Amino acid sequence: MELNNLYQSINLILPEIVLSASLVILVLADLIFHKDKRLIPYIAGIGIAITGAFVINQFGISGFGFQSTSQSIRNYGLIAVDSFGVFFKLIVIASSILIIFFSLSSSEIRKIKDRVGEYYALIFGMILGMFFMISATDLILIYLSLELLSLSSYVLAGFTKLQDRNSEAALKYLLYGAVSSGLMLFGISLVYGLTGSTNLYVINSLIQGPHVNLFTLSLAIILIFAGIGYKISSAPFHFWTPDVYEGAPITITAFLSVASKSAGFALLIRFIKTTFVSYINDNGEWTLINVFDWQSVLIAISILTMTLGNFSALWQNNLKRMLAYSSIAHAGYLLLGLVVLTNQGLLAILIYFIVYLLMNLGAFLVVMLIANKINSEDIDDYNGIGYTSPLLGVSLAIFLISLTGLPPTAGFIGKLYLFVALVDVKMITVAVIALLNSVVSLYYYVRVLKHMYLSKATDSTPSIIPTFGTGILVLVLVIPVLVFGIYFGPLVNLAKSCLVIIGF
Amino acid sequence: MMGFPILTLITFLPVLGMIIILFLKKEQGNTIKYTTLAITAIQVVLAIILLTNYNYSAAGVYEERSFQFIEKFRWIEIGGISWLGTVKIDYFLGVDGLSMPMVLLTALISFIAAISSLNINHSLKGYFALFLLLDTGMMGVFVALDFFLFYIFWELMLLPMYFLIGIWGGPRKEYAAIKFFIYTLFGSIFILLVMIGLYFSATETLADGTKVFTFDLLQLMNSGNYTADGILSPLNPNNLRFVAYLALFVGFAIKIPMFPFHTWLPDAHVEAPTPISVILAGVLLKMGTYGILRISYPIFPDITRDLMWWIAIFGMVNIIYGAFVALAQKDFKKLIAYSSVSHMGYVLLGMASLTSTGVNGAIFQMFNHGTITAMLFLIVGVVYDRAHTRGLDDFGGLALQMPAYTGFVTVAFFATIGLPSMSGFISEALVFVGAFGVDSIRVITMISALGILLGAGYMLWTLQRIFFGPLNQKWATLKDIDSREYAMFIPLTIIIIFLGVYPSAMLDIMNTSVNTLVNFLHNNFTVSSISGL
Amino acid sequence: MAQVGLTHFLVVSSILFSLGIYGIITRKNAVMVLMGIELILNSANINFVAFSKYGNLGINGQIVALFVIVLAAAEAAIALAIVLNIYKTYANVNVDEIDHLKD
Amino acid sequence: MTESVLSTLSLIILFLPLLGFTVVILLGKRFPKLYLFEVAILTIAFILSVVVMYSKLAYYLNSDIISSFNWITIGAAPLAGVINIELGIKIDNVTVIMLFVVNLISMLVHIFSIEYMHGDQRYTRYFANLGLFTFSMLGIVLTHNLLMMYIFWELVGLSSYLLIGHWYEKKSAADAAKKAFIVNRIGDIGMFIGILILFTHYKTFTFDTIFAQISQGNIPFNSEAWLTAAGILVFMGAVGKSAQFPLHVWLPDAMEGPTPVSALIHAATMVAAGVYLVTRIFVMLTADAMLVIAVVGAFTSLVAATIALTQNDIKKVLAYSTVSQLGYMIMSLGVGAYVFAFFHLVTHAFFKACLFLGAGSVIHAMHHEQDIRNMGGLRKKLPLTYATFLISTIAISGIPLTSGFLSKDGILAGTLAFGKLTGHWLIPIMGFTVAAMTAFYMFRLVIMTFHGEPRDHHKYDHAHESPWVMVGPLVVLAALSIFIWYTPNPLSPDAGWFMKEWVKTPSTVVPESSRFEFMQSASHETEVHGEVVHSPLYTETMHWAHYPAMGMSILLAGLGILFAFLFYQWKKINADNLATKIKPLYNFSLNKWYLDEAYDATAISGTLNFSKILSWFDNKIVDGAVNGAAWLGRFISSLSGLFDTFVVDGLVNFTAFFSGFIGLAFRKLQTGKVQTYIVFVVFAVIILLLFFKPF
Repeated sequence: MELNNLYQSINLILPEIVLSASLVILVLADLIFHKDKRLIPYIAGIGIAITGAFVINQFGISGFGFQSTSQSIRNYGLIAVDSFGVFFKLIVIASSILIIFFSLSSSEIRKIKDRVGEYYALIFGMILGMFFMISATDLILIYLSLELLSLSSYVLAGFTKLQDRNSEAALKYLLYGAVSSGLMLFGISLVYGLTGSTNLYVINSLIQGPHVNLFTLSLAIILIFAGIGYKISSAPFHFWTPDVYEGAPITITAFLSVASKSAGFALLIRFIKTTFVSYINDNGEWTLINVFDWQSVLIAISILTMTLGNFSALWQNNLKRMLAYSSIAHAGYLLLGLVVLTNQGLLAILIYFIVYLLMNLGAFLVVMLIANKINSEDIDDYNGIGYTSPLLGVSLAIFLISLTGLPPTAGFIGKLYLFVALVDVKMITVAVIALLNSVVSLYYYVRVLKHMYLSKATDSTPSIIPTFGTGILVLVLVIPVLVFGIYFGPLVNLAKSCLVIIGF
Repeated sequence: MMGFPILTLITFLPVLGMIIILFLKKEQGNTIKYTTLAITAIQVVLAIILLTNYNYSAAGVYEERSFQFIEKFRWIEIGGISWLGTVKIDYFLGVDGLSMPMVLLTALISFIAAISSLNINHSLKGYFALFLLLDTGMMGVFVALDFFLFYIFWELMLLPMYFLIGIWGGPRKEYAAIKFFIYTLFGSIFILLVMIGLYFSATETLADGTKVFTFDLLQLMNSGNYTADGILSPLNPNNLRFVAYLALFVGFAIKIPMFPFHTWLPDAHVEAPTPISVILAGVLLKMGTYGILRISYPIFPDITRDLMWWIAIFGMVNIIYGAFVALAQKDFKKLIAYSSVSHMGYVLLGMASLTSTGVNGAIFQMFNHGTITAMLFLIVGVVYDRAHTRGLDDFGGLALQMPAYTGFVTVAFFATIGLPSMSGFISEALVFVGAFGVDSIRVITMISALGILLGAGYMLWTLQRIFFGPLNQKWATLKDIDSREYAMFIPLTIIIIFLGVYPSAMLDIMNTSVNTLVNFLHNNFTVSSISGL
Repeated sequence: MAQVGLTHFLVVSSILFSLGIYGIITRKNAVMVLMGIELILNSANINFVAFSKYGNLGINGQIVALFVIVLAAAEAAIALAIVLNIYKTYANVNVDEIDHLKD
Repeated sequence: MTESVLSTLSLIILFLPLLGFTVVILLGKRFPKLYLFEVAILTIAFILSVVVMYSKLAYYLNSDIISSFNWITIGAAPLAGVINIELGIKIDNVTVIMLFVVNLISMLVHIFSIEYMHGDQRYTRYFANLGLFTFSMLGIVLTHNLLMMYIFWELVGLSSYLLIGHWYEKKSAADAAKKAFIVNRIGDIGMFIGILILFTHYKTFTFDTIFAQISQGNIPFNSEAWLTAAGILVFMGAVGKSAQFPLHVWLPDAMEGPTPVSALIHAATMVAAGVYLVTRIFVMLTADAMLVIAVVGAFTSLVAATIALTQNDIKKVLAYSTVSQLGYMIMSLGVGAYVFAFFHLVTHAFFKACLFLGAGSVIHAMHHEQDIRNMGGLRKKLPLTYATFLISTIAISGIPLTSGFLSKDGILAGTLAFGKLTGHWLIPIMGFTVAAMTAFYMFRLVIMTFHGEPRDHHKYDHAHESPWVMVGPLVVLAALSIFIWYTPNPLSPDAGWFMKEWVKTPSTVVPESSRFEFMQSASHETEVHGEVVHSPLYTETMHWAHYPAMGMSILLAGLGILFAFLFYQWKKINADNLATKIKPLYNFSLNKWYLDEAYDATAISGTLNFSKILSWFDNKIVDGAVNGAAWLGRFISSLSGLFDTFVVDGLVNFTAFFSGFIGLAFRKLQTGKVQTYIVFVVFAVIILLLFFKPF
């Protein structure tokens, strides 16, 4: 390949390079200041900040990196940089920064301060994996980035080793993840066999041809979907989620539930759109290549996911676990945006992700702050906590309401756009099912409120006054949730500007 | 018309109060109470200012220029992309004859409820903050002219209500609260769906001539704005307007509450603290019927015309059924709750008639029921505060012990029965006159008239069981009402009697709009008016 | 004697795949489960190599296989570390006894 | 004095009592003397009403004075045309006479009460309520439209409720009050619907407008059936208020109220309102309607009379005689004898008020003893009361030289004529029977109360004549029961100014096809100075009927009196033996035809049970069904249970109701064994493949 191509490809992956660099720096720093590691988090923060700067810098740029010149007439590369990718990278960046702040105030992480260097290094590994997942357009890179992400998260899931449940979570996550990625890899190999290429664009053009063994192809697709489905924890590939979320340190749980989910969605969307969409008309409706009935699969999967998530969440007593199920349910809602196979659905997904980032991280943050004090996430320990610690109580209430999707919170806007997308393509039934689902979800969210406010506070109820920093952190998440509920113009505009997926 | 944004003020003033309260210390109980009182009082003053500047001859209903105190500016605008037109949502407030009475009612009832809240004794801060938030929600629903805005306000009341019942309520408060919550949410989901459906069915032409989808209620009332293929567009041969209407109607009917969706009401009332029952019965129930008048009727006149007979039937069922069930109650508050069910039936009946008299009566009945039932719940509150029981058979002879109280009770009860010279009579009479004038529902009306008898039955029976007969010595120590309670009862009594003697004071406010509305209902969305496009 | 063709490779790889799944599902010992995973990965590798050879697709396949092998190694390393950790806490590595996290 | 002055005066008369009520009810607690203010107000009102009556009859004999205003303006309503609801008053001869009667009796009762109610713990409240009642009654009298009629109709209902229940600490009193109001409501619903029919068609409530429309042949929904219906329905109001069968049951119970109240409301004025209402709508009554009214009236009077025969409570007897007399008036309206009906209304008002106040005086003297079996011989102790009571009794029995004779005789003649013209002979027969019974039970009352030997000596010895404030009114009323005020000729009222000048049968407006042919309409050129005489046939039939009726009524009344004396004075026949001989009949009468029991058994308990069933239905089915339309009911309940119980129980409940598997299955899936999860994954892949394989 020519150097200039390589050179401009380097330009395109500057954020990733920064990430890798800061990863190395972190490791070194870990070695250097092995006495006092107070600096490490700030280094990490700076690293992410710089990355963020480069990502923002990528706005408007679009192009392929690492185009293969060999025997291929088309020059599609391994990675694609486009506003869609940038959007998700920003989501990841935002959540990463928040996670770093979380970690600073998390007692779990404070307990392991001597290994904090590795902790952040691994987080950077995850971020790097996500970045590549988001922009990968080649099955191999997809697989590699997915593994990179997974491997780091396996370790992090069991990182603290404070309780037995940590290592158990790690093991489950590992085995489950390894198997799914194994299946995915096998699927990839089949695709490679059928088409002779691993590049999504090439595959797209090849499967439009007549002579493809559709059965093998769908098997391959389903296997690959198993891999992705496990990342976005959509039923029936979600089983690891509750156990791991409950077992992992809460910061990592939060990170998994937002960042890696978003990366997974970015991957899924890009995979489907670049590989299977043949044509997009002016109304933004996608026409699929007639090899695989994505729509029905997605409808089935999404309804199954949200129903299962909501109904299982109903009788959870551990808040972390309940939030795990609720995040499964939200994966279901998010899939609705893909079900409709229109740009409007895509728009809805993007909007929902911003909202989801805020409210889900917020919920986890409050749970964490409370757990710091009473180190339990059991709902019965929340009785009357709304009175003893008003700020946390009210904020958690707001986050949960937003997760339910009631106005005037951002959650409502997210749901609204999803339903708008559904109604627009006249999928009324699906919309109704989804709405009823959100009624069900109301129960377990409200149940928390009930414990916080309607049950009397006992003398054992702790009164938690957050430190100035954490207080700010909470507000940073609460205020947008409310503001976007009332004034969501900028939100939507941002999302609208990020719909471009290169290639069409 | 004053340029001053008075509607915004009257709507969001409580939020301001809420913020103030949130900054107050927990210990400053009285400050909190009197802040709330002041806020609601100012609201009343603002309402009166509205009334004094109100133009009685402006119709409103469907034409924007004849709405009053309009405040309209672009709230959310999202630049267009070819395949998804500009999304625009207006912040659009205004009042006409349909909403003006409700605004007055809301201000009044909130004020009364605030007075009655003065004896709330635990976790005041939260209570009054939520109280004021609720107030904003209610006021907003009545002044919003944009469906989206309307929906936001509609949902806004949900949570405060949930907590107000759930935290300050009676023994089975959790059950009642969650039940209220679920029912209302269930209803509002249908409203949401219809809202989205309408959004995609009608476009509004902006100043620059571009057509955009719209949530603007007034635009949705214009059959000319509908697109050819919108799922709720009358032009679309296989549209879903009928289904949508039913969905919307159920959404509102749950709030009314209309049989068979009424069962949340008794529980909610019995468990809620007195001031909240007052607001619940005084204002919240009206939102259902108001929603139907403001949204279902003018946006779906065609379906409305087809279904008026059914609405009348449901009205009748509400009246008779509610009355009968009330007759069997042993709990004072439950009895009042069911009497509300019965009396909201009159509103339905009046609306179903689609005649000026009927609709006038319906709206007037909404107002009167607001004041009268508020008074009834206050009455229950008074006796419950003192005796800590509501069992109808636990009392007897209270008239000897609490004469002044009994005086007010008599007024309220006879107002409920629909005694002439009290406001209730006029509205019920108008409802009957209107409904009776329509051939198709004349028989229904006659049957409904039984409600008058049953009403007298359970009310007088209650009066006798609690107040007459020999004094039950257990209550020989009860105090008669104090100044706070006088302050709640006297204004209501005056209003009830004043409107009974001089109903035009209220009827003239709504008359023009109602006539316009009825005209609109009969002449729009007809085959001709649509094919004429 | 018959020429060894693509089919044979595919048969082998699918047998390996199935064995891998079987091992993962049935084995109690975590290490054995990991081996099952290795089997799956290698079945995929065989596919890659076979396809690239018989499909005249250049060397892409082989390169992929190399990637995978490396990755498998890394995965194994992490996996064993975690298993060790498990052994420390539970004093055994029976996957079906490690089920404290559940509903 | 001009018409406007007249109407202003009458408005003042109307609102004076309201003023009295308001002032006394609000300030009564602080200033106990305020009852005097109330009495004063009534006196003024009375004087004014005399003035009004005089000037009306003197200057505007044949013209009606109407003044009205727009109350509610709907304006030009779509599809309905202009709707404006107006209130107003109409002053014609009937009105002013009623004004006089009401104010007079009301004033007398006020005065009487000063002594009678002395020392009552709610003394001022009592006078306030009297004021409220007078106001409402005057409203009925003055109104020129149906709506206002209905309004004041309800208001008298209210005031009667308050007055009957004046001693509400007595359960019986409270019950009676409730009963009165509710039973009246039944009639009122009919009246209301009747009014609705008329309004829906004519878009007005005003009598004259409606009648004018009808006379032009514009009848409701263009069907005479509806016209009849309207008439009968409005009449139902009268059935309730004037205690006609089958709604008469409230009146006897209403005697729980203070006796002066019974005199004012339940004898003289309010119960007469029903009759007054029928006179108001008389002109729009079709033949069928009139027949119904006649029958109802006649039957009522018979029923009541038979019951009165055996009652032993002095007030109960009077109550039933009132019902009976009201039946008379209604009947007489039914047979078209409009003038006599109104005439009897007036005369009856006076002597019945007198009787009640007399009874009050007796009860007062006997320290609230009401059972006539414990009285007797009181004429020595209470000479004046006795005298007045006797005069009124003679009057009600219809003995010549009394007002009662004149009016009653007229009514009987009317029924007789009616029988002859239409062949409905049953009505006159009932009428005459009642006449006899009336005489009998009234004299039974007199004899048992005043004659013979005292039965309860203790009470007797303490009895003494009441003071003048009480006796005065008696004397006035008794005096008014003499014929001379009404006509110079004691045998025929026709000569009297009352009949000749003041009150005249108005011309019916009902279409030819649906009215008795003897009823005349204005269209016929037989008008004599404004009055519309009946058709010649009717007039001569009346003349034919006059003397037979007179003779028979005198004869029957005489017989009645004779038997009364035989039974109770001279003890020639032993009443008790007779009673035991005809035990069933006796009990039937004594127990008021078992009507109350019947109602309790059917209507009342029926309603209550039905309501109980419905409320059960509401709790179990509706709540259950709507909530549980999709398991929601149990869902909510068990959720709220779930919240409070530990998760295990909650889980049990949950899986129990949650249509089995969903919850259960989901839970079972999450085994915690990673290998199981992987199995699921593999299966998921296979299933997906099977479902979505492209062929």
